[in-house]
Amino acid sequence: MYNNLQTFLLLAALLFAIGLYGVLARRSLIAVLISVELMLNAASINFMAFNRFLIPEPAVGQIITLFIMAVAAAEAAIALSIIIAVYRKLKSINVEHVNELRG
Amino acid sequence: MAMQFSDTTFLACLVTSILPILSFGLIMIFTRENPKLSLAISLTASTIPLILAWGLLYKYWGIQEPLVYNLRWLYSDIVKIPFGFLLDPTSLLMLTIVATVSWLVQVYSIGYMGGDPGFGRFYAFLSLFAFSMLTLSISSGLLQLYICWELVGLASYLLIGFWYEKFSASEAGKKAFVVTRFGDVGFFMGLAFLTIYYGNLEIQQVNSAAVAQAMPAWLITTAALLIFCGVMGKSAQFPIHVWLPDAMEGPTPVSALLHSATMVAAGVYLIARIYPFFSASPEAMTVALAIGTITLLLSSTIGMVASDIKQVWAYSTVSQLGFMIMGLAAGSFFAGYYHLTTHAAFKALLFLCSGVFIHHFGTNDFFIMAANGARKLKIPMVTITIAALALAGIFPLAGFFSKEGILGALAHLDNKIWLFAGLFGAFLTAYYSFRVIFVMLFPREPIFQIAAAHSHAEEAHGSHGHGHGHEHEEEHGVPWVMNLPLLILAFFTLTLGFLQGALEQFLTGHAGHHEISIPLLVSAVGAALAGIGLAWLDWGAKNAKCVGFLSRVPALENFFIQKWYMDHFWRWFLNTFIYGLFSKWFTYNDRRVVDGGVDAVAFSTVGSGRYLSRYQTALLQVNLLFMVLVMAGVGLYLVMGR
Amino acid sequence: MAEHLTNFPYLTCMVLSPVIGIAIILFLKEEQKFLIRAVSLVSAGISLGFSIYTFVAYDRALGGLQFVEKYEWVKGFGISYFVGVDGLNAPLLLLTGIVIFTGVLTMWELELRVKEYFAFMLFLVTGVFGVFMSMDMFFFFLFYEIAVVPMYVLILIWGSTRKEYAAMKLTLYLMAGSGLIIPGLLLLYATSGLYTFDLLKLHGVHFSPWVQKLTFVLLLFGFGVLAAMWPFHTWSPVGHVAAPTAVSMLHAGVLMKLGSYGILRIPMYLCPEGFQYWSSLFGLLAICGIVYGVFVGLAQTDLKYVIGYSSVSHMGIVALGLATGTVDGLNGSVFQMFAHGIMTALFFSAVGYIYDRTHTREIHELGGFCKIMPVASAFFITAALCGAGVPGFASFWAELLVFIAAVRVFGIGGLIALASIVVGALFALRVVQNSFYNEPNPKFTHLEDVSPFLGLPRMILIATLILFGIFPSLMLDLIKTAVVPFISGL
Amino acid sequence: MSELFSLAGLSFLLVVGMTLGGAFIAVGARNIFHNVLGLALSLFGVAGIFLYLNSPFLAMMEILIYVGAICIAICFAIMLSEPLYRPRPPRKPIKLLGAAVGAGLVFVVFAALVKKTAWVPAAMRSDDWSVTTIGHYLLTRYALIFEAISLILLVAMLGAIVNAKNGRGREES
Amino acid sequence: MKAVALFLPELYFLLMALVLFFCSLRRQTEPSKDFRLFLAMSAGGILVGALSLFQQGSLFFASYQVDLFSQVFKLALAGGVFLVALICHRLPGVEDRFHAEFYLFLTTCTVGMMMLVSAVELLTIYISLELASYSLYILIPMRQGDGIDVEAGVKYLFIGAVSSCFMLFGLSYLFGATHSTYLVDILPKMPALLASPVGLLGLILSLAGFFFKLSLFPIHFWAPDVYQGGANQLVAYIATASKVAAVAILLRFAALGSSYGYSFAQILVFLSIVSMTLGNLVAIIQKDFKRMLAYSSIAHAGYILMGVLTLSESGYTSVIYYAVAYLIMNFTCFMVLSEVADDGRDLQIAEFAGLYHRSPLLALALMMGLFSLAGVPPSIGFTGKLLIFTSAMNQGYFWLVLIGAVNGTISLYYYLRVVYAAYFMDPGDLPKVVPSPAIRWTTYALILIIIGFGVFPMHVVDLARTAVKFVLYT
Repeated sequence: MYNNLQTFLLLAALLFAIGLYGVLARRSLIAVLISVELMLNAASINFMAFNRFLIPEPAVGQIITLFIMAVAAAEAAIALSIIIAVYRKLKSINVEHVNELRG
Repeated sequence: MAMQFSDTTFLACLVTSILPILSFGLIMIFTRENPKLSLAISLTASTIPLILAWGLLYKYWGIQEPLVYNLRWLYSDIVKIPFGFLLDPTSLLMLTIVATVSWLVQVYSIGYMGGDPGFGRFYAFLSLFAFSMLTLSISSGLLQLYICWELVGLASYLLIGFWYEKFSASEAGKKAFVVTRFGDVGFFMGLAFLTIYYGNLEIQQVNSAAVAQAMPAWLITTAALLIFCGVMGKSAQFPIHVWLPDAMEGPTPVSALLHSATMVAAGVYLIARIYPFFSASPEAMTVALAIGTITLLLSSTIGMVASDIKQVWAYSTVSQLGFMIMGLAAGSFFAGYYHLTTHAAFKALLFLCSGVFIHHFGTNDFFIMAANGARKLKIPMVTITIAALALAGIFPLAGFFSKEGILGALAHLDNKIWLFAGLFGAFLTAYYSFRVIFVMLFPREPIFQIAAAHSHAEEAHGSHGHGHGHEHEEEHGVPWVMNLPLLILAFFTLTLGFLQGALEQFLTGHAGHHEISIPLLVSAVGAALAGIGLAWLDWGAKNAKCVGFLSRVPALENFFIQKWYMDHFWRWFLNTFIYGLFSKWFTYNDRRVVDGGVDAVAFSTVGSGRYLSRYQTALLQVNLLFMVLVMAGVGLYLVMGR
Repeated sequence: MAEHLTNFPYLTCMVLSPVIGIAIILFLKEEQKFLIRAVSLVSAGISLGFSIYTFVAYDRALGGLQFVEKYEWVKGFGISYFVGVDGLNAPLLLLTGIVIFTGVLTMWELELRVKEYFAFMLFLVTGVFGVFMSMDMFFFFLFYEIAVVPMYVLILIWGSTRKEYAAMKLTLYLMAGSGLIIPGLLLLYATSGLYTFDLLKLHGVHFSPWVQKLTFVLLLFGFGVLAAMWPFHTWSPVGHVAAPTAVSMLHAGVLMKLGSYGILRIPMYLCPEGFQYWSSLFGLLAICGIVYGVFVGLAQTDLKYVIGYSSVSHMGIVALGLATGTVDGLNGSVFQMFAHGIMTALFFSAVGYIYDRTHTREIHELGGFCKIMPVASAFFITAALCGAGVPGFASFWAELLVFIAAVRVFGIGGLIALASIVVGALFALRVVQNSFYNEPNPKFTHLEDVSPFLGLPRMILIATLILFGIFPSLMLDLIKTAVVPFISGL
Repeated sequence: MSELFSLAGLSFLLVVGMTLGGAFIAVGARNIFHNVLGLALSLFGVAGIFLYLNSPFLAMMEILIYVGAICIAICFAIMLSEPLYRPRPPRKPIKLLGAAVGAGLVFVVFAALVKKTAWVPAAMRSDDWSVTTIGHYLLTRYALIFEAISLILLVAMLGAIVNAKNGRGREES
Repeated sequence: MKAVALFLPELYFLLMALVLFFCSLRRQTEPSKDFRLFLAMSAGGILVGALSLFQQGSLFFASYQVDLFSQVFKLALAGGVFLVALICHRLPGVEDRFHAEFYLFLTTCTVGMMMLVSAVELLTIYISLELASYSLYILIPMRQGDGIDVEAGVKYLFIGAVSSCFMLFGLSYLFGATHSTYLVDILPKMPALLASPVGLLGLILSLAGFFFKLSLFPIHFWAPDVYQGGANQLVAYIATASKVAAVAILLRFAALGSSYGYSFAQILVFLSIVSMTLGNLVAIIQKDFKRMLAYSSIAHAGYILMGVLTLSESGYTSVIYYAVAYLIMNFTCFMVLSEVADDGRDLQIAEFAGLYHRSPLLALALMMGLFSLAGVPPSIGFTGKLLIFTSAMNQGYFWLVLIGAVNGTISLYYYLRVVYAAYFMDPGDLPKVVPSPAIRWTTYALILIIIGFGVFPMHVVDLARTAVKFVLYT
């Protein structure tokens, strides 16, 4: 089972779906960010799985994953700073309270 | 083509045709404000054609082979319109008639229109008319004829509406133009059919082709009937005769020129012009005969009850035109055409005489004229009586011979009903014309009462028949420029009758050998005399009650006074169909349906924008969900579809 | 069609003259009104001169496309700058020259935002000239749009009566028409396999029937919008009413011809089978337009609306002539484009003068204007008579040819259209009677008549109408040189 | 099936369970701290999966970067922002349903894709899994990206500072 | 040294970022100094871009391709930055003390985009894209405002994050199916994937990231909010330069789908149609000028995609032309916007009232820009649009062209509303606008370019045509 590519791909898809659900459903901006991290991880798993089973050079997938992590870190930093800015301005981090722009 | 320009006959035709239009242009552009100069230009431009026309008539008296000259005017593909002249007896005679009458009218108008602010304009329009009518009479092709025909209509419109400040005048002009246009469209359709299915509109060739049966019969009948529509319009035949009586709103010389002698005769002339073609279709001839007859009777009856002198002559014109058409349709080319000729003389005379009275008394109502002493104007009174006698068909005046000719032609027909109708018409004609004459010549006591009543009514309406009453000229009597044309026309009225044989020789190429039908002669003269006698009993006799015999049947009299309700019919037709139904409905449709549809598209575009903007919610996650769903949809399509 | 190159760029000069005029005007100050007018007049005059020259110098015996200039433009897309004169566009170039020249003279008294006005007007004219002379579909369309868009500005600033609505409606409507034109043109371009916009080259291609049918109907409706073809005409009365005088002149006089010329030049030229397929629909719409225009015009009370609807009707005649697809019909149609252009320019310029003085265009509020301003009235009455199809004016010949062709091709339909000219006469005379005849309205009796200077442009127009009315061959022989090969190529 | 009950199999199940369970907690729990803990749990699971995918190095990095850095950062952010005692409005079932449908559809698409595709391994596969190679690649083939990522991180830091300062500065003024 | 020459524009902008970074470290704020520095350096950027226009080569182990295609876009980007720099002379939307940072992030974003247009390897593409995005994420909440800036920032961030997750997933599938991260290696393997959906789906998912940049349906939701919420100068940048980069990478990437023919194109056809229709329809009812332009950019994304999906030389050529055209005409509108909104506020369309009286030149520029966007000749927008339509028609997309053309009409409606406001509405007591000489000359230049390159497009088209040869491998 764990030698089967499809297991990992499905796992990643499931993780992605869970993350997506979080993004779509959660009200706290921080929870949304957490969900985004899950989705990024799902993508990492995908890359790693392909790397493990299909790819000629195994280093490539690892490096990609590594970079995704770094990007995720940067993204988290930026997102958190913006979330804090939101909180300071709107006194809330509920995404449903961020509702000025429409139409 | 260069050859043509060295040909004197051609040049004469060209000058005859072109000079008046040049005069029109010159006057309209430059000398409109200067009466004297305008008059000079216009008179020059009508005298030269007069001389040339008589010269041509003289030169080509007895001509056998027609002369044709053509210039290239507009040559498209099928449609080829040359500008050309066709000289044959038919056209030469018409040319002379037109040139003469229009010259006379121009001379007469010097007096009649003197002092009018639009004097220059008047002469310009007369010149335009002269151009169109002269060119019409010598046109070599039917399309050229049609064009002149339209221009005649235009000139008529302008001249009728000459006193445009007057509502009735402008209305009458519009009516004349539109109603004749109605017929002209038929004319044009006929020409279109001929163009398309025959291809050549040279009058000569159309005629000979019809005679030689080179055209299919259906085409001849269709085209002839359609062209006859034009004739009905221009020659004021039932049921579109209604414009002509109204056209009397124009100055009287105009009535004399256009609406009695020349323009309205154009229709009859057209039939004469393409007589071989016309007569190739028996159906068309029958229709023309019927319409001519109806017109004759209808308008004669109306003439019996009118009190406006110009109206009487107008209806008389209508009826005589019907009579001419009867003559032509009965198969006698000469009879119809000859009546046209004589009618031109005596009817122009009638109008010009009436014009003198109108000018003098400032009213159109002959009862008022009579009461004011019309008989004191000697020359006009004499000439008008001569003309009336001619109109009634009394020997030896011109009308007698021509009428006799037509009745003779009618007598040749199998169905005698046409003959009786013609005789009845002659009776009526004599009655109404002498009604006028007797009233004016021997005003009796009741006349003064009627006149008083009429003048009250006129004042109540606030209108004067003339609109330009020149009462101040009363002491001057009648100027000679007005008398001269009367005398000349009276001369023709007296003499034309004796030229019958010569004219017939000229026109038809063979001498008239009339076996004089005594019963016919007797009945014709008898009908005329009966009419005059009845008129004497009703109006002229010492103790006449001065009411028409018709008053015993008030319903009928009223029917005639209301002009057979034809005006009402057309007014109703216009209001109900043209304005009420089509115009209104189309306008509604335009605003609501067509434009509304366009606006609806625009509004729905904006509306859909408003609707779609609701998907751009302020909630991040709803937007994200939408986006994810679309992506998933695309994904599903790709995954499942393959 | 034979092409005859020229050694002097007459056409380019004709189209560039207004552009240079604009450039100069842009450097002038708003206050230098006289200079601005003079510059526009001169640049319009130069164009007029060139258009007269090409009209006169066109070698009728030689035929074909003359004064040709041709340069590669964007090679990769097969676009070239290709202009030329033949019998179809020579009259229209002349028309444009005359109308713009008289248009500038007509607006001589304008005081409001003079600089922009003349700049925009010259801009529009550039487009019109360009469309008429282009033999390359790309440039054709480019100029077409150039001609259409300034209308928005011109109506909005100098217009009257519901101008915002009218300007927006007109612009959007015409642009919607372009929305149909682009796919049509590009379909031809793409399916030809030549990847060229050159009309003459495309003419050599035999397009498959469905392409022809599709393209023809697209272009028919696309150009039909500008030609005020029924039922796409509703912008036209509204727009004419709102537009200032000279713009109405240009618009009804010239711009609407772009539509009908477009139909003639592109879809009919390139898609003969499409034309065969749709010609009865085309004819039907044209007949509807003719009949509809006169009846609706009969019910209008605003002078400009009346003229607007008469334009609908007269443009219907143009379309009818095209729809017949015969030499006579096309001759008449092109002739009618010219004649109607001049006539309607005269109409609008006469009405414009009266409106400027009285500030009303209600037929019933006017009255007796023949007494008050005889010259101005004479202009209007002349136009009205011309519109009623009286012989002696250029449009008579055109209508004659078109109707004969229409009766031949469409039978009853042609007869119906023909019959409607009775109503047309009623329609024209009704206006003349109500506004110009009868008793003068005392409110307006103090007004002055047209001065000789302002009368000049109108006189030019009348003179043109009469010149070609009396000598139609001057025009027709030229048109024929193009129409006869055109029809034989169908 | 036997492999499932081997040690490796059981521990794999454990890892997957951690991943998914953690993920469920991360998106499902109502307390934001539980979410963070769930995320950490899930990330540990992912690290385990990386182990199964032959990359202990990456597993380590995962724990270091994600669990070590990101989760802590999130905790700080939570503390800086919304107070936890604030009453939470009730959930909206429609929204949750929508989210579930969206996520579910995406999962269906991916799952179908995975199932339908014939995944073909490369013909020639190297078995060089050493960290050395990764390092080597990072400095050669991926040198540009290596630089770029540093720029990204710099930008992120600067940006975080600017945004944070921005907020405070405004509050003071 | 050759490598340095090839990498020159990026290096230059990196250097510029460094300088600006040091500026941001200064203790006292000197906004005007920052501005002048930024302006001068961005002007130098154009020079550098022009100098390296005809460089050609490959860097970093073939993951970085320098060719005419990329250099054209880099030049356009440098030009875009310079233009944006021009209107930063007043930057009221951002606090004075952050001006240096503002410029810094603009520069880093530009660096990211320059890398993006040259990147030919999946990871490089991803990282460059993120670099560009992150800089923008930060820039948006930097605006002084009443809360809509952070709202826009949050929305931008999360929509971007989700779309880049999708993109990453798509990239992973491509990676797995083709075993490579190099576009040149992936391309020949794409035909082998025809049987399974992975190639196509992977490609479409990967494109999601670029769609996001291009604000194409369905990833367009950020655009109106960000346009409205961001500082005017920043939005000018997002609307012009960032679009250009997205177009470049979209062209490069979409070429991968050429072996799929219509089955690939039909998805794009769908997106293109929906995008332009939706954008145009919703733009009609907008009252905020920037928001309207946002919807117009959604519509324009549809037009651009129309050229992309032809996957043909002429289509690509016209897209390049149109991208440059779009940069110029859209920038013209934003320039007028930022000049009129001198205190950095959002501008309602009604606030353009009487602009003709307040500043005739800007009114003219606005009209030219809007007409060009609407595709009215003689303008660069008209020519571009017509070229795109032509190439789409050449590939047989008749209905697409028809819908596009009808959309052009709809779009004219809302552009005309702005023109109407500027020219025909009463200015009331709105103040006069006096543009600085620099802006005046820029305006002249822009008008000249809009008309000049519209009427004489051949040089740009020829350049684009040559450039296209480097991306369209087929």
